[in-house]
Amino acid sequence: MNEARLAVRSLAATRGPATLFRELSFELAAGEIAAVRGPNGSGKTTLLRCVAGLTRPDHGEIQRSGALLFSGHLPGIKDDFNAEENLCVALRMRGLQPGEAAIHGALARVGLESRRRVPARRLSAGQRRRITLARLALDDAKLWILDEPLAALDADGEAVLGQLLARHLESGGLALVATHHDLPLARAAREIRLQP
Amino acid sequence: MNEARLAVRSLAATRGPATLFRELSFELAAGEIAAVRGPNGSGKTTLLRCVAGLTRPDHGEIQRSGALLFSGHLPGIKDDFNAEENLCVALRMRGLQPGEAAIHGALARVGLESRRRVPARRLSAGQRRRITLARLALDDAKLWILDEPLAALDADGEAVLGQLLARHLESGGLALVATHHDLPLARAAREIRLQP
Amino acid sequence: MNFFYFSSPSTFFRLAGRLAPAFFILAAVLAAAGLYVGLVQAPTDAVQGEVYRVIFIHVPAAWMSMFIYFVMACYGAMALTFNSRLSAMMARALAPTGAMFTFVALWTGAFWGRPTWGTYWVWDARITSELVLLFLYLGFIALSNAFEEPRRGDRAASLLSIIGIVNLPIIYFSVQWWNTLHQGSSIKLTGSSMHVTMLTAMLLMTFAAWMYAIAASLVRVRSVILERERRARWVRDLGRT
Amino acid sequence: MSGLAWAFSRDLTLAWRHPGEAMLTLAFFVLVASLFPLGIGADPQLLARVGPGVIWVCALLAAFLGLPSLFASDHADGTLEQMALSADPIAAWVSGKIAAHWLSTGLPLTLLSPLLGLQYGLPADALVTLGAALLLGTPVLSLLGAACAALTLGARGGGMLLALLALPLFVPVLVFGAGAAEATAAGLSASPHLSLLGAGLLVAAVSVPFAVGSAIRIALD
Amino acid sequence: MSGLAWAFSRDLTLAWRHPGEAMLTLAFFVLVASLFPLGIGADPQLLARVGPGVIWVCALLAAFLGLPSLFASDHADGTLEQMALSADPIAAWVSGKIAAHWLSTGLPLTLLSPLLGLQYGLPADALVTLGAALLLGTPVLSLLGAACAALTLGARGGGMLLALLALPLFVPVLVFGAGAAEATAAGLSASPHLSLLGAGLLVAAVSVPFAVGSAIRIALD
Ligand code: HEM
Ligand SMILES: Nc1ncnc2c1ncn2[C@@H]1O[C@H](COP(=O)(O)OP(=O)(O)OP(=O)(O)O)[C@@H](O)[C@H]1O
Ligand SMILES: Nc1ncnc2c1ncn2[C@@H]1O[C@H](COP(=O)(O)OP(=O)(O)OP(=O)(O)O)[C@@H](O)[C@H]1O
Ligand SMILES: [Mg+2]
Ligand SMILES: [Mg+2]
Repeated sequence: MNEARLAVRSLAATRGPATLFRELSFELAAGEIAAVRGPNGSGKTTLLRCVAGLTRPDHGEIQRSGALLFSGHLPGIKDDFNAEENLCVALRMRGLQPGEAAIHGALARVGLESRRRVPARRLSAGQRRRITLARLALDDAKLWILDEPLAALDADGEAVLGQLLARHLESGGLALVATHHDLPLARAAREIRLQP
Repeated sequence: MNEARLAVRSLAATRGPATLFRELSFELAAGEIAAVRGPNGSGKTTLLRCVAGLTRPDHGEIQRSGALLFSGHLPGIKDDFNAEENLCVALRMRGLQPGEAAIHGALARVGLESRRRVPARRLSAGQRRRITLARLALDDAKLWILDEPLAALDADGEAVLGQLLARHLESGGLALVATHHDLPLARAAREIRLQP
Repeated sequence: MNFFYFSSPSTFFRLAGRLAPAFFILAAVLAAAGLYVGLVQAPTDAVQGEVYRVIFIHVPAAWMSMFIYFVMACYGAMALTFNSRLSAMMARALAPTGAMFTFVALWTGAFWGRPTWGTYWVWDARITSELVLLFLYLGFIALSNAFEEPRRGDRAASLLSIIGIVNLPIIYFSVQWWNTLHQGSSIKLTGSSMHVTMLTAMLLMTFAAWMYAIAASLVRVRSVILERERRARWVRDLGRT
Repeated sequence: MSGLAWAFSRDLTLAWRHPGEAMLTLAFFVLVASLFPLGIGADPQLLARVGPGVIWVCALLAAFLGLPSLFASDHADGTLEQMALSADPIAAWVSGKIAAHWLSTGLPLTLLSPLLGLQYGLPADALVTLGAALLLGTPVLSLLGAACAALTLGARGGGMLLALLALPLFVPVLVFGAGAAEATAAGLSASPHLSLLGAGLLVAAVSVPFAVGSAIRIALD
Repeated sequence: MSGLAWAFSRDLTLAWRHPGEAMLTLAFFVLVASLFPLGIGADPQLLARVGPGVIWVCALLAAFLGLPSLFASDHADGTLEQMALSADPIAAWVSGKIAAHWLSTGLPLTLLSPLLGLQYGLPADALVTLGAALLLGTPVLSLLGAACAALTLGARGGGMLLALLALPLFVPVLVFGAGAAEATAAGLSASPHLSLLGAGLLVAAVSVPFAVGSAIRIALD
């Protein structure tokens, strides 16, 4: 089987008059996690979107193998759907069709079982984030790209994210995470620093 | 002069089948700050919106004196306006009309001076938040109600918020803040705990 | 010679600077000749009298309005397929000239319609579709300027110009598909129903309009290039020398 | 009244973020009006008869077009909360928003209508009636439309009922507007229709902002 | 093809959550179509003549009304990013979205048109032509409209820019659709017009999803 990996070579991105980063290179092998760090506006989101293939970099090369899961600042949650439906739709977009039990289990795991049927517009900020966590629990993509996954989560939510990340890495997954806070992981993550 | 104060008496709120809180009472005098804490979905946002008068509680009484500034999960920033315009509009809504120099100064203080003219849709998540910080710097409301003001901010942004809060309290202001993180303040804040 | 030599903006900028005056002069000469033949030499029309002479502006403008759109769409297609910046800039530079000719065709047509049809405006298929062409041009211009990133505007507008090309056959064939007030083609490849001097004048005016269109878009593309590349080294060097 | 002023200028700035955008409204109006002759043929007599109807339809459309974005985007990005907390009474800034909406949709359309009427070959007196009726009728459309938009904000899912509720509100404006044109065409005075429209405008201008205000409060709850 | 399926079912479910929007389109269609007899008098011959044209223009406008929301909300809340990253080719799920849009605006409108045609006193053969032409034409409207909606995502002009782009592109459809009705009325065969519409539909269905796809990629960049 082909192992998942990510290689970024001499990437550069410009926004308006400013160069956000240039000559950025790094590599991730199976089971590795990298934390992208830097002050506000330093280009973390831009880097993640480049790696995901949403934005075209000005220069450089990105090699990915394996499926990809991207979770950005905008959670992509429809106010009119409830948690279950939002989760189903997100997974179907990735080509997955988990059974009812699996969906139920994932929502229970992130603490949303009692709010499964509440339309997302009525959920609290953290509960909306937890739908994204449930998605992580069910998706089998090898490369996770997460932009501030800790936003709006309480301590319990952070712990759940930590468990999910640990399991993902153990099973040979890769993760690229932009964050201002410490990741809830036992082992230290590689750091990619962006200067303002 | 009338001193600003906030008194909440036996407040209760129900959402769907669940009672979020009940018999909640507290009081804040000039110069005091209270941190509302609790896990995701415990009702922090609901409490803040009740106090601000946006949501009607099921029961209880709220006494406020003085003007009020509310900053919620949704920042109320228009993608088509740039930072300056967004700030101006937000202040005009509150009946304030600061001069150009004041606006400029506030944006410089939160580190947005070089991005004053960039439309908000192009700003990073943290830079959008900082527009709200600039608003705090210019508003003279006595009661601040802030819902997760630390979201998306880096260490430097947190420090700026801390200074703004400290100055506000010194000048006799009140603040009610919902947060999952520690407030960047020297002195400890009163805590209001919500059970899930 | 390398075919792509002139597709670098800096080289093309200089080339366009040298070519534009030549085309302007050519356009002026042709227009002067055309106007002389059309206004002085051509005979007075038996039915319409002097007013028919509007035709020497009306028809060239109407032809150019369609032709320029076609050329613009070709540039758009090139911009999308080869990702060449210069083609997108050319499409952008052509649009205002095309819109101008469309407007002139509409205006002179309306001006002409008053004495001949007794009204400024009829909702005839050709006239209406010419109006629609004007809106396509305006849409192109509006869309290409509607984004902060000029590149996005380029790509979006190029795509639009390609989609909009379906309107051209409709304008052109409208006189055949519907019986309308507007007259059909009188110039055919095999023999023409028109007086020779009239035909000469019309062709001269058409070529004048064509040359003018080339010259105007060269001038405009220069300013587009300058604005777009203002941070490039060669533009800053221009300012210094 | 300051609430009216800031909401008005803000919405106007937003609407006309780009100088060319003022022209787009007019372009849109002309476009829609030129669709009809394409569809029903170019017989001038026929066109003169349907002209006022077509122009009224365009007015309705222009009023509809801006509605979804009138409150929805402010609701989605939290601006509505900030507005609701502002020191000014809610009816004041709601009026400002509605006025801006009318100024960027209804007014340009009213101003352009004589020109379009000319193209449809309407006689001079019909043109005057049409302009007057539009001047009175389009603000009513904006007001009623705003009320519907605010109500749809609050009632999620039940929008169907509200759309059906809104229709009876729109029809009278159209009926009196078209009636004024018809009366002129028949050589009668249009003033009864116009004064009815005017009365409608007064009533709507005074009462609708309050209705919209409470609808918004419900939506935010 | 699975991309087509999920996007289709998702959008249809969402549309069903808010039947108000689809109803608004339909209501608008019926309202405008029934306003005309009010505006131009009840002369049956006149009505039969303008009927198909009016119905076509209403179809055009109704198809246009739903366009701004086709991609905008998915763009604002990040769903479009997720879709763009899905394993299915972008043209597939775009087709699904467009199909759902047609099903919730174009189809009801087509189904309703014979009823309206009856109100206008159209003869049976004209009704059949009208229905057939709408069945072929409304999908083309949805397709072209989707392309314009994707092109204007994130653009400053908003709905008006969209109108300026989409309505001119709609004109050919209108011309052939109304032409079919006219041919039938004149006792000629409508099939040349209908086959032109059909050809247009084929070409649009094959090419437009790719154009929309690249427009969306441009918008996300
Ligand atoms: C606003 C009104 C009008 C518009 C938009 C318009 C548009 C056009 C267009 C697009 C063409 C070129 C198409 C082609 O060559 O096949 C054309 C050609 C022509 N137009 Fe008009 N026209 C208008 C009014 C008139 C009027 C009032 C007259 C005279 C009674 C007129 C007479 C002609 C003639 C003679 C030609 C040349 C046809 C030929 O020889 O091919 N047009 N017009
Ligand atoms: N047109 C423009 N002109 C000037 N600057 C721009 C323009 N467009 C984008 N930018 C800048 O590009 C940067 C984008 O940063 P990005 O969103 O990647 O930051 P980030 O590291 O994710 O920040 P945060 O921690 O706040 O999320 C911002 O600094 C923004 O101001
Ligand atoms: N119709 C409903 N049915 C059931 N529960 C509901 C309903 N509407 C709201 N709720 C619940 O009410 C609570 C609202 O909580 P609120 O937004 O105040 O939480 P919070 O403390 O701010 O959380 P967070 O930390 O995630 O921001 C949520 O738990 C939500 O699920
Ligand atoms: Mg970011
Ligand atoms: Mg909250």
